[in-house]
Amino acid sequence: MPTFVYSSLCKGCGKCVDICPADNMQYNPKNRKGYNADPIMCAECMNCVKYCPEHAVDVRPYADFAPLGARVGVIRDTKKNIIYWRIMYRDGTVYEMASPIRTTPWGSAKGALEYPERTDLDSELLAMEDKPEYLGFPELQRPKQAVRIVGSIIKAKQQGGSGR
Amino acid sequence: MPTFVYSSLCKGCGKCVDICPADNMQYNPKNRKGYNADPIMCAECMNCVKYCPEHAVDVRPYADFAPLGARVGVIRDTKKNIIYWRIMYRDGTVYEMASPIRTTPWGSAKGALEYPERTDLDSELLAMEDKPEYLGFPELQRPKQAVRIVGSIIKAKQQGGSGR
Amino acid sequence: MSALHFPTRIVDTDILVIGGGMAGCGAVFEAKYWCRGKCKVTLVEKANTEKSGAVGMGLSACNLGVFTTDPDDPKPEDFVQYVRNDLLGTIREDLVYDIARHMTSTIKLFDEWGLPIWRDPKTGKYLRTGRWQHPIHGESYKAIIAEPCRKSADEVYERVFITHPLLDEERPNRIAGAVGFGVRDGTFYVFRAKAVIVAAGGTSLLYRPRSTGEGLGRAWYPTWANGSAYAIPLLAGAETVNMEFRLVVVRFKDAYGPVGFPYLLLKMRSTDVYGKQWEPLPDEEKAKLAKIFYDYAWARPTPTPIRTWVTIQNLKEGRGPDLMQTQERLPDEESLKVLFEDYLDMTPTQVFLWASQNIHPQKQPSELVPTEPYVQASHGSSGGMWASGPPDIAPEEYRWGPNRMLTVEGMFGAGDVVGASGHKFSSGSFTEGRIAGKAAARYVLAGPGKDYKPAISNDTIERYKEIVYRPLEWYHKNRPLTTTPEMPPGYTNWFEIHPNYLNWYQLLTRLQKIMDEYAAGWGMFYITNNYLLNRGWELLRMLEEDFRFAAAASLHELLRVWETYHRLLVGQAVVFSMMNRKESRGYYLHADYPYIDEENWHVFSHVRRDPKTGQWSFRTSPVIHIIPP
Amino acid sequence: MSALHFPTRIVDTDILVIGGGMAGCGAVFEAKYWCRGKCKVTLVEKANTEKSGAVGMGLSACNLGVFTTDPDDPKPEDFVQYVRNDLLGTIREDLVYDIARHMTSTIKLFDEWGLPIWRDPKTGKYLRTGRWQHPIHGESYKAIIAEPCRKSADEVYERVFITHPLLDEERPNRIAGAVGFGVRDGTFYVFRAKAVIVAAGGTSLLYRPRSTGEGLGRAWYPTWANGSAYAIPLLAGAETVNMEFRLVVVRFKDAYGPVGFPYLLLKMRSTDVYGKQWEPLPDEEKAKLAKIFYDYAWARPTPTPIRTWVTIQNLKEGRGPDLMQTQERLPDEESLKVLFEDYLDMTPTQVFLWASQNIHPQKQPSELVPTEPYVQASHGSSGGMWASGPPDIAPEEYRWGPNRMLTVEGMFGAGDVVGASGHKFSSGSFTEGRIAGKAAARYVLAGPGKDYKPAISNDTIERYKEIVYRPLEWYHKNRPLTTTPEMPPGYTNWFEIHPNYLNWYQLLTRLQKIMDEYAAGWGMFYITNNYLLNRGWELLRMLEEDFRFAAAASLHELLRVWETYHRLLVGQAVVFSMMNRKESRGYYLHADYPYIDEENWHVFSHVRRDPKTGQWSFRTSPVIHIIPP
Ligand SMILES: Cc1cc2c(cc1C)N(S(=O)(=O)O)[C@@H]1C(=O)NC(=O)N=C1N2C[C@H](O)[C@H](O)[C@H](O)COP(=O)(O)OP(=O)(O)OC[C@H]1O[C@@H](n2cnc3c(N)ncnc32)[C@H](O)[C@@H]1O
Ligand SMILES: Cc1cc2c(cc1C)N(S(=O)(=O)O)[C@@H]1C(=O)NC(=O)N=C1N2C[C@H](O)[C@H](O)[C@H](O)COP(=O)(O)OP(=O)(O)OC[C@H]1O[C@@H](n2cnc3c(N)ncnc32)[C@H](O)[C@@H]1O
Ligand SMILES: Nc1ncnc2c1ncn2[C@@H]1O[C@H](COP(=O)(O)O)[C@@H](O)[C@H]1O
Ligand SMILES: Nc1ncnc2c1ncn2[C@@H]1O[C@H](COP(=O)(O)O)[C@@H](O)[C@H]1O
Ligand SMILES: Nc1ncnc2c1ncn2[C@@H]1O[C@H](COP(=O)(O)O)[C@@H](O)[C@H]1O
Ligand code: SF4
Ligand code: SF4
Ligand code: SF4
Ligand code: SF4
Ligand code: NA
Repeated sequence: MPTFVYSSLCKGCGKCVDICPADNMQYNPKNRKGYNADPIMCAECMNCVKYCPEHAVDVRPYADFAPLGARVGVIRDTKKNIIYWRIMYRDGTVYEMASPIRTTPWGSAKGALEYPERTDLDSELLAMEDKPEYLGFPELQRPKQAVRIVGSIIKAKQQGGSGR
Repeated sequence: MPTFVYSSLCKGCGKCVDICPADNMQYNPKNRKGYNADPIMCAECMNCVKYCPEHAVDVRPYADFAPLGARVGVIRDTKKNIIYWRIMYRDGTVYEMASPIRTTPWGSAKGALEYPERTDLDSELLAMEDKPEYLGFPELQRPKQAVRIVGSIIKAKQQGGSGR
Repeated sequence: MSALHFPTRIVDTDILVIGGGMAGCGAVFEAKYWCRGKCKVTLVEKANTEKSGAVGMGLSACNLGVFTTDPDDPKPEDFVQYVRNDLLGTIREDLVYDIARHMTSTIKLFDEWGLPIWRDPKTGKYLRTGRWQHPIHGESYKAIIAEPCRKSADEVYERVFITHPLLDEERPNRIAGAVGFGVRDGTFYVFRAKAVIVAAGGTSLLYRPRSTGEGLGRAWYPTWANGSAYAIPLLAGAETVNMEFRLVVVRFKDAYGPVGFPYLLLKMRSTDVYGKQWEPLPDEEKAKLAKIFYDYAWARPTPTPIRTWVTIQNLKEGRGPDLMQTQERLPDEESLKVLFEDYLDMTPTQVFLWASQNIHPQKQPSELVPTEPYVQASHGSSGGMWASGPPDIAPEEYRWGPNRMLTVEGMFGAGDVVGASGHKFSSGSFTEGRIAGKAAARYVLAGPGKDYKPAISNDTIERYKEIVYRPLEWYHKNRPLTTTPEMPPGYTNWFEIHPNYLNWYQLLTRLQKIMDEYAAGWGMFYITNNYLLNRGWELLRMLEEDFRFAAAASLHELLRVWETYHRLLVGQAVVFSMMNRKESRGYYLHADYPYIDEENWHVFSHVRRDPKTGQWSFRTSPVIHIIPP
Repeated sequence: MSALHFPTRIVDTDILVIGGGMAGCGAVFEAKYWCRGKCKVTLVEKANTEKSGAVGMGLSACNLGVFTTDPDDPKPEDFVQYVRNDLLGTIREDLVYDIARHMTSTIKLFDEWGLPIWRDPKTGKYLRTGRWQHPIHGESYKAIIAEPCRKSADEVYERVFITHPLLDEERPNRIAGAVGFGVRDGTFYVFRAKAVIVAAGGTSLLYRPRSTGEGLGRAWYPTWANGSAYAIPLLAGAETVNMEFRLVVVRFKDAYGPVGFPYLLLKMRSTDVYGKQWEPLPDEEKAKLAKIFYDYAWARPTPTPIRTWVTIQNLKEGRGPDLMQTQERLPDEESLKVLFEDYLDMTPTQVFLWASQNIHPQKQPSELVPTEPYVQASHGSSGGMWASGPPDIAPEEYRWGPNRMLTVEGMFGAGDVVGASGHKFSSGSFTEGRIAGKAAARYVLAGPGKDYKPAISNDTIERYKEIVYRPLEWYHKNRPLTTTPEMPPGYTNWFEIHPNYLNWYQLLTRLQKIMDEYAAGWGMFYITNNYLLNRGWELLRMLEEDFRFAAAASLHELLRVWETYHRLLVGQAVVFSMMNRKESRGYYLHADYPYIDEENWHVFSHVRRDPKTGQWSFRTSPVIHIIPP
């Protein structure tokens, strides 16, 4: 579903341009509207559709394999943190779904400096891994019975007699 | 080599448009010049190149497999009835060739009505085939030992013993 | 832009020839030869007859030459035996024989008109590159043939594309004419005729091409071969024959230069990447292939489907690509130039590719590949339309009407149109056009067509007019809905995304992908099975439905939409035939029936689309051989 | 439009992170955690970090989850054994182990930040879809991860594309920074840094995709994954590992929806078209496969290359396509919606395709195909860059610098960049970013990077500026030569034919065709041989030369040109590796050496491009296993 923009709905805010990971969505200064300037690089990721405040962006599935006639509606509600989908089949069947997108308010995730400072720059422990519940183990894991086998592991297995 | 037109050379005569078997070459009324409007349907047949009186049309081989850098020159001389080619390799090697294109003057071929009329509408002989030198044989050929074999010819061969 | 803006022009004629290619030119010439002042012959051609059709870029040989009493020259029987083996048995020997026995007059006429046919300097006889072929300097082949054709026709309509046949409204299964539109000015044309000869060439770009991007056009058969040859008869309800037997030829990789000239004239050989020779095919390999192809594997020369099969297998098993060992047979610059000229006169891209990739054929080999499948009846394949045979030699079962009449009354075919009679090539197609031309003249002068008057209502004409221009109207009505910038005039927006329409390129890429993946294209290494064919059939149906939403921004795009629609019909006929032939005969492997089945399937397959309901049906009919084994 | 029009901006930093995807976000967070006020961390990202990279369209699982003391949870050893089998033996066990032992803290952080990870309602533990994976509601996965990353970075430059690394001019093989341009305003950026962490993701669209026309973008790995991950290190002279081991995954046909979720969570099975089950793979088939894959064929689960191989063979031999028997495991609408949601959160096209083709998964199966090859190091492949291992557990041979430093001094890698350590996926890539982030912080705070000052001359900066903008200048200089109509602003003329330049699309289609046909793409059913590889190598060289004539009409097209150039470099590394590995290990068959060769080729392959001469070289190094068999 490379995307396109309905002329009558677009207000030219540029949000679709801002979000598109592929740099496909562009702003046309002539008519002050967004448009998909590079549809063949569109991954149908739906970000421009989801981010457009005017619901002016829509998708039409890749014509090289998808017949016409299906319809997709999506609303990504960042207040309720739910995404709503409406899928209509070519044959008219409709499915509606809703899923959570996040468990915490937007903006609430902590940056590195908000986590307690540590001094063990020399250790192999990463941030928070001084705490066993973060590490998963009482201490940093290292191979319990380290070996050194150079080359084929299948051969080693056969020799060690621990084959399948 | 889908074709393109050099702006500085084209006089807008429309000959390329007239000859293109694919309807690719079009006339742009804005700048009164010819251009290839449908390069992906271009067969590199070279007709537009050959027919342009200004030598304004050129070719650049299909980029999906041909590296840049080769050059082609062609002149189709309908007075001398010779076609001249100049091929330059990407590595600079040059070949020049000339071949005849026709053994009679243009316009000289006779239409049907210029051939003697015949009355044997009922026969299987075509125009001029009343003459053995045109027919190739003294009379119209029919299978010498007609057979009637329904189905596999291999089986028939095996049964007839005339296999390989 | 409404259909009403375009004027309607009604043309009445006795004989309408659709397509002024090799067969069409032959048909016009011969029909007029017999019609004289008594019947009118009209040619309608989508391009410029001077350079239209498969010969539009020139050719380097008349691949079918003279048959004469001269002991050095072949006899029609020889040719039938060759074609029979080459096409794995299921051919119409009456049709093949018929062409051979009329070849000499065709070549003589070509010679007279000015085609530079190579001659033996000593004997003065036409040279041969193989058993059947005469080499030529063929850059202007088509232009030369067009000249007598144009002089012969009463009227010639060029740049007019026929979209639909017209059936008589009072007599079932009776052709009454055809409609189409002028590609330059949009005029709606209604041709009414007593006899219609369809000579509209073959089909390229039906399958996903190996080329990609801008190289889409690099097909062996030219881009403009769009399948009207079968679509027009199919829309009229005519029957096909062996449409599963699509053509897959070995060609130089990428540029798709043909291989007959190097093999036959220059006596080159090809090998796999390890240097093992595969063509000419060694006997021990023939013995192995005989397990799949039975006695056909032993035929000389090796049948084209088997030669192609070898190249496919080599590629598939990692020994490929086959390599044409050009350097072994190019001792001097003269011979190199002969090779170059061959391609410059026929497939210039081949030389451009060598030049672009710095490949010097006198020093190094060139790669070969099997092409994407084409549908055309004049080369090494047997798919096409089912035609009545010559009255004097055809078995009774093959004589339901005049020579080369299809299964629709008054509708004739020739050249790439007529199936189960391959290896006619350019010169044989011209000959077959002549055969059909004489048969049609006889039909309208002295046969059932004599007192016929086409019955076509104004309603019908208006309905077709609406249908034909709908893509233009649909486009202009819906275009402003989106913010996609408008293109410069006449330029296609290949990748426009619109909710309500599809352009021809989008429809075409869908068609090609379906055919490739479900109906044994190169992308599947020419394999299919029942599951794939059934699924492909469903997907083609949906594509057919989507044609309601076809859009055209210009008359040029309107041409492309209708060309693509014709290709779709050809695709449906191919898939429906493949679904029903329960063996593997042709250039593909049906995995559910992976062998030739001489016992049960040495038969013709026929499909038909009911023009009223659009339903497809299938039947088989017996192969009757008339030439001894 | 001249390079001089664009301003140059010089940015100095201690640590430069190139690419704000999963690994990049992890690197920024962790580096800053240790840097605090003492070193500066700068992120440069070509898109919008909120939705950039492979997770930009969302995901439905953290494919690598927690490792804990809980007996139900896996241990790092288990994971190494799994990855070792899955990638056919030649992996870096130190790197794989290292990721596993740090996974729990990553998942905990994700949870804290707000990622909806499914939990067992009874135990409260994270659910698993397989042995390693936790299902998530992942529509906003990337947006959630981007938040702490942005907060952590000292500076974030978005919509800036890095084109070239900068090497120190006084110290050989020492990274000094990178250059790139602002995609929105054209600013030329020069980053100078003590340490550079490359985290620029994987490579899609390197091979001809199965999709065509407007569907070009339908790759499994997203279109924007353009291979900078390898191109930037390669341009700096860093070594690769196992680049021949490209990734070919089984996906739903056309829409390319992944299969892990249906197999693992929904416990679906797949069959061929005759209903024979192939996944889970029956023992008798394993026994047959063991002839090619030895003991790897018996591993549980069946290694990804072998699962893919089965699908390839079924297709090749006419039993395909494999069919996911979805209808067997979708008893009610709820389960159907779980399936739909999985794809809507990750590959929406999958649902659109079902809807468009009227495929109801609760009633009928869906087709599977092997994809075109990708190059990326975080899934089931082992190709990538060669990185130094963790100081406490890596064998000495794998410790030439700090953890995750490549073979160029000061240049680190993480995620898709680092090879021979697959199956890290999104969460493992983040973890590896963190590992590299801490290592880089240590390097600039207390290691060899401490007193380093980049030496980059103004000449060099000006030279790169010219190089970077040349395609824009070249276009505008040459454009007026032809009559091709000018396009609306910002719109690409995909098929413009110009004698003096090629646009990115033309360069890309050439690259894809070469890779497909010569280096074992899907179009060759993943086969190649010495001949093909050598020829492909030559053709890539010519393509490289043609980049001199690359043209860009806009900054957007300039981005595409450079993305394509990076893909070319990846292609060269792949082909050079394939030319040199004399066995078949990975997702392809080298016909000259069609088996795994445990005796001679249980080794790593490395290629390197000399940054001065552009010459490529190859070497192997031993595989050292540290975890018992
Ligand atoms: C493309 C090509 C073809 C050949 C070859 C190489 C190449 C590169 N080689 S070698 O490789 O085999 O070696 C040959 C060779 O050297 N020698 C030879 O004799 N024949 C060769 N062919 C084959 C012959 O060309 C072929 O057999 C004949 O041309 C077939 O004749 P015909 O059946 O008449 O088809 P046509 O393409 O010539 O003419 C069709 C005409 O119909 C027009 N048309 C089509 N649809 C229409 C519509 N809807 N409305 C109006 N007009 C509508 C077309 O414009 C055209 O004029
Ligand atoms: C596309 C995709 C991916 C996955 C899946 C399904 C689909 C449809 N599936 S399942 O199918 O496997 O099941 C997964 C799943 O469910 N679970 C999972 O954990 N991982 C999955 N992946 C894999 C992961 O996504 C993958 O492993 C990681 O994302 C890899 O992380 P990293 O190595 O950081 O790559 P990235 O793509 O996230 O980020 C790269 C960044 O670099 C930027 N960039 C690139 N080049 C740059 C340049 N020159 N200059 C500046 N910036 C420049 C990019 O914009 C991006 O931000
Ligand atoms: N908007 C549409 N686009 C494409 N196909 C459609 C559309 N609506 C219906 N169809 C399909 O067209 C076929 C005929 O539908 P109808 O036009 O209703 O007779 C059915 O198979 C529908 O699935
Ligand atoms: N190797 C061959 N042996 C015999 N005939 C061939 C061979 N290759 C091509 N031909 C014939 O040469 C003509 C042109 O073939 P092509 O160039 O492949 O289209 C056709 O009649 C082919 O059947
Ligand atoms: N049939 C299977 N058996 C075991 N693991 C699988 C299977 N299919 C996919 N996976 C794993 O599931 C994850 C996602 O796979 P995929 O969806 O194919 O990208 C990866 O870890 C795969 O290795
Ligand atoms: S986000 Fe919506 S309203 Fe804003 S420019 Fe894009 S299409 Fe227009
Ligand atoms: S769907 Fe995604 S890739 Fe396509 S235009 Fe929208 S944001 Fe860009
Ligand atoms: S034939 Fe030549 S001069 Fe005439 S319009 Fe075409 S390009 Fe211009
Ligand atoms: S080369 Fe032939 S097909 Fe291409 S534009 Fe010119 S005349 Fe048309
Ligand atoms: Na394409």
